[in-house]
Amino acid sequence: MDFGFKHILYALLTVFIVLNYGLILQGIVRKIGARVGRRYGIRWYQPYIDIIKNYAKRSTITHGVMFYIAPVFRLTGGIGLLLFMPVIFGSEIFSNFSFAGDLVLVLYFQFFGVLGMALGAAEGGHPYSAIGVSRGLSQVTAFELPLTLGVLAIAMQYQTLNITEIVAAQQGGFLSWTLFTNPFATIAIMFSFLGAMGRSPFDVVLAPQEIPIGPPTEFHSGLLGVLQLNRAIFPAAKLILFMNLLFGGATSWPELVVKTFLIYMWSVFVGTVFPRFRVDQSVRWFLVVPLTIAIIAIILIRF
Amino acid sequence: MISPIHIITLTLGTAFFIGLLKKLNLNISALLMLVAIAAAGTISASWFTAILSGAANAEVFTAGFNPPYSINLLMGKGEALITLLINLAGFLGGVYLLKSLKERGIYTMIIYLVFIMSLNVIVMTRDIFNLFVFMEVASIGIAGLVILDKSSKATQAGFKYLIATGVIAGILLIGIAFTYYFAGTLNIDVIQQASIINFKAGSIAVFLVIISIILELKPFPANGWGIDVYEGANPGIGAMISAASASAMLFVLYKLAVLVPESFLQIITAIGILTFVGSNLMGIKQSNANRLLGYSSIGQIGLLTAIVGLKPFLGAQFELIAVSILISHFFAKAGLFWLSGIVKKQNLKDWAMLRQKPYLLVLFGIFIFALIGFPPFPSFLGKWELIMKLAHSHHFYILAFILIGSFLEGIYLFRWLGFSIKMEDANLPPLTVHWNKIIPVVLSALGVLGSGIYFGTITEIAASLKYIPLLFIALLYVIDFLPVYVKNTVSIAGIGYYLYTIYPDLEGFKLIFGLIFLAGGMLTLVAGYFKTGTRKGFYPLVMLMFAGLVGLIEAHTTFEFFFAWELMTAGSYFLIIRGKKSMTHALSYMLFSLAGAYLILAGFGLAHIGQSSYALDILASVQSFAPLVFILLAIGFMTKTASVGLHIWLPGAHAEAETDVSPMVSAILLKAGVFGLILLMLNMGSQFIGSFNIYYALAWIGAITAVMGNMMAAFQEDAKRLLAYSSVGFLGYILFGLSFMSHLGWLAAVSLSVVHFMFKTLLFLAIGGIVYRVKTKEMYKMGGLIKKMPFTFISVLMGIIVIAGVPPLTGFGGKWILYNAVLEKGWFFPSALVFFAGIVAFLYCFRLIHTVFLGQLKDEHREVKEAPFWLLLPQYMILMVIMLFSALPNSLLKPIGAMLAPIFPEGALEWQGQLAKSGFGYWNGQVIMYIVGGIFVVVFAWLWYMNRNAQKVKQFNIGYSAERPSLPETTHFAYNFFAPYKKALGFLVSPLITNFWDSASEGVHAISDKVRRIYNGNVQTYAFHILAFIVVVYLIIF
Amino acid sequence: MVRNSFRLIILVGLLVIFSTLVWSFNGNNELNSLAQFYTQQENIEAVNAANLVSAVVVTYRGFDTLGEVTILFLTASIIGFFLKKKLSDTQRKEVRESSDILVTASKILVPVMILFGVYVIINGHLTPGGGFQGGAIIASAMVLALLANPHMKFNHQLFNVLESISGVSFVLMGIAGIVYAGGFLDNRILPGGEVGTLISAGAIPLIYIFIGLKVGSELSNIVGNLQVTQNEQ
Amino acid sequence: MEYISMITGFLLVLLGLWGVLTQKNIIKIIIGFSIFDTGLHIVLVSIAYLRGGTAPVIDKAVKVTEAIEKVVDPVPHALVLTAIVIGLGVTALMLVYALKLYQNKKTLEVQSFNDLKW
Amino acid sequence: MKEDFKKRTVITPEGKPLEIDPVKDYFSDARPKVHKPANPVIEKFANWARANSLWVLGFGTGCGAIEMRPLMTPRFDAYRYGIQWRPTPRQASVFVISGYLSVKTLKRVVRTYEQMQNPKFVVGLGSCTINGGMYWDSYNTINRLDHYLPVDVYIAGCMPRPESLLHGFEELKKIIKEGRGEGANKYAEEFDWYKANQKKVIKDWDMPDYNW
Repeated sequence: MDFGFKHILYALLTVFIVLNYGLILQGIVRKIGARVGRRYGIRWYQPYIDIIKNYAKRSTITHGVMFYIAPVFRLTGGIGLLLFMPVIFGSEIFSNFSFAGDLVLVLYFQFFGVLGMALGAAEGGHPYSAIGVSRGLSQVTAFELPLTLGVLAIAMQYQTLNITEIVAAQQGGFLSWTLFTNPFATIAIMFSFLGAMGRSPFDVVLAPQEIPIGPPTEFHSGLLGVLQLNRAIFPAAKLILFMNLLFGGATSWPELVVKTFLIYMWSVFVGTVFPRFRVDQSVRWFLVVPLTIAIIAIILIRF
Repeated sequence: MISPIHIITLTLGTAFFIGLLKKLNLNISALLMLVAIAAAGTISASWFTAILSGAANAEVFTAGFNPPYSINLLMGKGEALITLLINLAGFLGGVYLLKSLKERGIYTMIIYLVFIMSLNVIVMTRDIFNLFVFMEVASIGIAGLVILDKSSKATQAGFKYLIATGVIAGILLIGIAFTYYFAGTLNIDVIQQASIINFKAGSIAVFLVIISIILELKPFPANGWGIDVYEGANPGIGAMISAASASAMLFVLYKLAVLVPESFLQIITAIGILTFVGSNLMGIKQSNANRLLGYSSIGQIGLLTAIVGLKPFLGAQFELIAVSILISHFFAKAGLFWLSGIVKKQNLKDWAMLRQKPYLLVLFGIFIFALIGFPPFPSFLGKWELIMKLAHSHHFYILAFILIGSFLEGIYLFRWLGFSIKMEDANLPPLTVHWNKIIPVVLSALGVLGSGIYFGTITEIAASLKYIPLLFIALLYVIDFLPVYVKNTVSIAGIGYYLYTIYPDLEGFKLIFGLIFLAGGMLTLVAGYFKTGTRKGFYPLVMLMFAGLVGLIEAHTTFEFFFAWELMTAGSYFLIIRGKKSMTHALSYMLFSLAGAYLILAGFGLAHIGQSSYALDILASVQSFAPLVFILLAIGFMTKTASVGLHIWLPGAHAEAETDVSPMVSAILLKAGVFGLILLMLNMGSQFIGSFNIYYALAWIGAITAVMGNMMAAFQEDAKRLLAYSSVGFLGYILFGLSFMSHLGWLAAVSLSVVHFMFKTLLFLAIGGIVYRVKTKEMYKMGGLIKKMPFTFISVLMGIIVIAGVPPLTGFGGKWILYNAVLEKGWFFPSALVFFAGIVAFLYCFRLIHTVFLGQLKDEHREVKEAPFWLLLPQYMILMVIMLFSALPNSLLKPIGAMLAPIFPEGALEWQGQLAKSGFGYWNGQVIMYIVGGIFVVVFAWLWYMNRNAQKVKQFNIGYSAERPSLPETTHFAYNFFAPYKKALGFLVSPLITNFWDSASEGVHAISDKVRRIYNGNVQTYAFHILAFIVVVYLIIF
Repeated sequence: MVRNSFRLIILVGLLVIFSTLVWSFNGNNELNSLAQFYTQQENIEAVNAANLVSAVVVTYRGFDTLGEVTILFLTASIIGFFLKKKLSDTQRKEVRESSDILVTASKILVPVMILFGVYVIINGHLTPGGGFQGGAIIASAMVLALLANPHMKFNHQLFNVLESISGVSFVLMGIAGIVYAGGFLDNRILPGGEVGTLISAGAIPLIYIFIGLKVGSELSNIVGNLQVTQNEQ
Repeated sequence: MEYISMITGFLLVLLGLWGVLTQKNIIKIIIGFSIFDTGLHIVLVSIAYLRGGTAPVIDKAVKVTEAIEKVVDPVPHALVLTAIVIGLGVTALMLVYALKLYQNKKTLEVQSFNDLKW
Repeated sequence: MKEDFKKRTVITPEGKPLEIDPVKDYFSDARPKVHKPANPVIEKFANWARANSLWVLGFGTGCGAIEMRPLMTPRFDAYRYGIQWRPTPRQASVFVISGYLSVKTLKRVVRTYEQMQNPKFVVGLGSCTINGGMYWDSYNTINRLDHYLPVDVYIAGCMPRPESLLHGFEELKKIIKEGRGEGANKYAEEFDWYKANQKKVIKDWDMPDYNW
């Protein structure tokens, strides 16, 4: 597929939609969390206000070049992840740059932002940032293993690494979703998904009271604004990824909204019920429960 | 031509004659002595050259009657050579001992002369009783020479020697008497015809003769007396016993071997092997230099004894094998004993004194390498041929034992060498060297070098070797006094020119690895410009390693390959040991390399069974034991790729090496193992044991290596060690990829090899530059260096992005191909480990960059400067290549793919411009680069515009819970960075393998210590050993 | 006890080896070919030595004899070197005087013994005996003289010169054999004479004289050296 | 005759070796060695024996012509002569060594001379 | 702690001695700057956002902090007004001085305040921040907060109830929306005066003058 100017426009459109969706999702989820706690909760558009406020801050300090670049890395990672996936199945407009690479690219591109953020956070010189990064990376290595195995099982199942093809294979009724055709892989991946979303019980990385929100502790003003944009885009992109892999993708925006919302609710529910794990606990947990399930998935696929 | 008898008349006559001179003039007597020996040597030499050029053997009849009625002497090729050696040793030893002899008076010169004379006769005589007589002369001569120093120890040793040889001589006499009774003659040739071995008593008589000769060669375990002599005697005398006397006795054994049936020869072989292994085993525990040399001597003689026993199987190569090993032993052992006399200290650790005179160290190194059998020394050829022949004749146990024995020898010799190069020498006295002591050592070093090259030129198999690189090394050695920049330029030019000349011949893998080795070598050498001074001894060693590496590329035969392999090992050993605190690491590197080399040798040997050529492609048509050949060679190569279990040498060796050596030994040297594996797999294809695919095991090994390496790297505090473990891990990926035996697997492996070369050079140079500036390797002692070394930071940043395999940089390509390969192949569980390893790589990548560059700058580093320009230059050259490969991935992958296409036609990537397509997915590196770059630039520009007025603050301006940080040390979170991770998974990196090797080493030492207790120093025990040896061997034979 | 039983076992093992040899030893009913050659008439007459053992020792196996002589020479040298002390150290202790009987008898016997030794040497090629035996007898005479007179000091210088000269002469005669006769140590450089007469057997008597001189002086030297050391105790 | 001497010789050899192996005093060890040596010489001479033979000396009893039938083998005699001299040399040397050892340590116990070992 | 801020001499890797003045070397010595409001239209919009996104620093300086907790509970639920708590001063925009302020805490408060980004707002909670309240004659408590920091809103009471707090925040919002929340600029303009006041009460001044 050729790379044309229209792709940039399409990409901007996707980013715009997903950004708004992500922000609203964020607001709504927080609202839901509040309602569960019998609070009224924030206004659904509060994330917008927060971002605007942060950009409206007049002063900024900088700890150095990497500190400056880190949010850029982070946002690039988020947007890139989104753009390397077909967002809406069958839509040329919302397939964006998925012709540039396949599932492997997407899996690895997640780390682009993570690494950049870690670097910037560390440049701040704040020990809490470094502690947060240490925890974060440790946890990533743990949940990435069952995730990888699950993805391999899926790729093996569909004999392709092309996300579009994976989605295509799941068309034709919800029974042909990976969720039902390959339940073990789905379970393993969905467990890993919990880690990937970084919500409780795997939120020791941020631990606001212990290491004031960990890696981004020194970020503020516009820098924080960029990170907030990413916090809208990145989880949404991840949701889209998991939706594509496991739940048949989406052929239209409403379908996408419904599916991703429900997937997000999975992590919200777990996070609401379970308290926080220590890092070593979560590492062990990922390497015991989801990994075992992933291995079962592989065995089932292979034999 | 002068009759050989005059060797005897001259020496003996002179001996008698200088008795007349007595106190007249010691100088004249000494001169006469040397002249007589020199004359004798000249006679031997003239005969040797004459016989070599076709003259007939010379026979000397005494008393005017023909043999067998009178005693006759024979001067054949062997006799001429051995007498030449004896007289050479005699002359050099005479020069060496000149002072002692003069001090002790004329008697000692007489004894010395008579001793040399008797050895000549022993070699030449064809009459067994005459042999007995002159053996006694030699024994008594040694008994006299041992006490040259008149020390108490020497006296005890001499007494033991006398009793032992007395008993042996008695047994010999009984044997001779009955041989005479049964055969009716004393002449060896006639006895041979009399075939008395056809009945039991006759064979017992011959047995007694032979066993006595063997006992004179000090077989294990009946050799305590001999070792005590080596220890107690003046080293000059030790040299004579070890070099001259042993050569003579060996020749006697060879001479008499015609008398015995083949079953005897087998026993001789067994005894020889037992001696070789046994005495080398005991040598491990020795700390006394002379005694150690004694064990080593006895071991070598044991090997030669075994070779004599193996003569029927060695065929036409027997002479080459025996002579080359003998000559190596001869020169090296004599030289070592003489060196020992110069050093005067007996404790091995005190040999650090040698450093005071670097040329002595060079000599010492030459001797050690000659003994172990490194090229270009003669024993290398000998060992090669020996192993080949043994494999050919299916003597696998012997082959194994010889290799084990050689390895054991390597342990203590290289430890010793390490001591002398690296041991603390603070309290050692100054070393004084007299001309007469140094000349023989130098000459024997030249002798062993020269003979090695001579053997190389006359041997068919070695004729194709290229010596030009070696000459270049010699040139570098000559100009060693010049400053670094001159030598560096010469070296780079040399490599460049060589690459230019061989470039047209390179293709395929050879091209890729040739470029890694040579172009990579030039690149890392560029970094060498940052050094000042002369950097003595560095460049010849570097070139030695590169010569070996290029030899691997150019090799067409297994022999050439092994030759190059050993050169490379030798060069890299010295490079590694140049580092600080690298004594033990260099030793373990050497031992693993040695073991690996021996496995390779054995593998080549087995591969060669039933083949007539030595070409490398015989591996493709191995006749028998193919899986075994494969496993041996693979393990051999894996010692270099540092796969799990064989990796323990690597971290220390790489971490302690010098700044610009680390990339050489890590980024380049390890690829030699990869290249070996590729050659092996290319030629041998898939291998199965039963129905089990060996490659599956390799995949597991690769995967486990990757996880262990990366996990270990994540827990290191030492930056260079971290990089070293990262190499271990990365080589695990490569092995994993290779084990797939598919297009994609190999594509991944080869491209990862190239990439690994690039980023590891980059990182080692970068970290080296930092270490050079901050003088520590502990990462937690650094921090915040980004402000001081921004350029280094950028290269490390790029390096770790490549390691981590994060798109858009080129490291991702390898990962992507690996995924596709896995899906195609279906080995999921090892693959899972590999992917896990890939993620663990993030941990150490981040740690490396965070703890060094980010966080808090330390007090002492506030004025640190950027790394030297010459270290940065190669980094940025590599960086440019990395960016090129990242933006245009097919510039790297397409040629490799094309190269692999004929080997693995199926499953190749399909290229559409920069878009790669596999059966499963697709990847367009260029577009990714553009997209990511585009987004990045846009976001960056926006952010920069937004925050253009940002206030720059300093490192303690952080929101620190309303407090302010006090010290950078306590504010920089770096030590034990992944503590929670260690808590969770630390058990995976418990040093099981290190413990295994440690306990293996302790076990060997313990056995060594137990075994050597049999030598309790009591002469009666020794006599008992001798008699028991006879009885036991008798019982075995009859 | 355990150690000794091991030793016993090994010696029993040796006994087994030796008994096999003895078992197969049948004695000789006729000479083997080598001995027959030596005892053939023409060969006896070629060497012309009545004492066939001497013929073998000095002619056929002359080279062995050279080695033998060398051994003695070597031993003497080693002892000379080994026991050598600086002159200042050689302080003599009082030794007990020898008995009158010994002194008296030695005065008579020593010359007779030397004479006998010379006789044995000179007749080595005719009757049992020869250079070694004669030399040993002469040395015994020296021992006797020494016993009789512990203070006696040998003239080592003289012995050394004798030793060396006779050694060199032996070697030179051997070389002469190459030049003038069939080979090294061929004693036919002198006319053979007739079997059984004193002047016969070529150079054998001459060689025996050198050997005798050498052996005598060497053994005397050894004894003398030992005596010196003994006195130092 | 020859059997007796040969067996005697071998017994002496073993006896001598026993002495060498078991005696603690160096002088006794040397004596043992001498016995061993003597035994060897006897064995050597026994080999030469020709049944009914006489000494290999040409004199009135043995004519030149009949030497080949009458005399015993002269070779072992020559050999034994050499062996004796060698034995003498070795023994002398041993004694000198013993002397020196005694001077060094003032003892002749063989166990005390094991400074060199292992 | 104090010791660590004295000058010290270290040895560089090259072996040369190097004098370190931690206060100078490790802390930025740039004065706070005045950031003038931008274009009025944009500023109006920005002020609306600022007012509706009050990020309160989670720093309880005194006993009044206990009254802030109920704001997070379902009963009062300050979140619905856009009020949230942030753990780091870098990201917070509202600093609530909750009750009495001891001199020792003042040091931390000053430091924290200076680390917040412009625009930033200070809420004095309780009588103690106004006139010292029941601690008016304490030896180690300050009496008037606005001598040390520019206060935007005072909430009187001892203790003020959460309802009062909510009211106070509403007042603050009004102030911000009207563009009067320029405390940060005021602090920068009269920096010397504030600093002098601070130094007057903080006897052992052992930190840099400018806390970024």
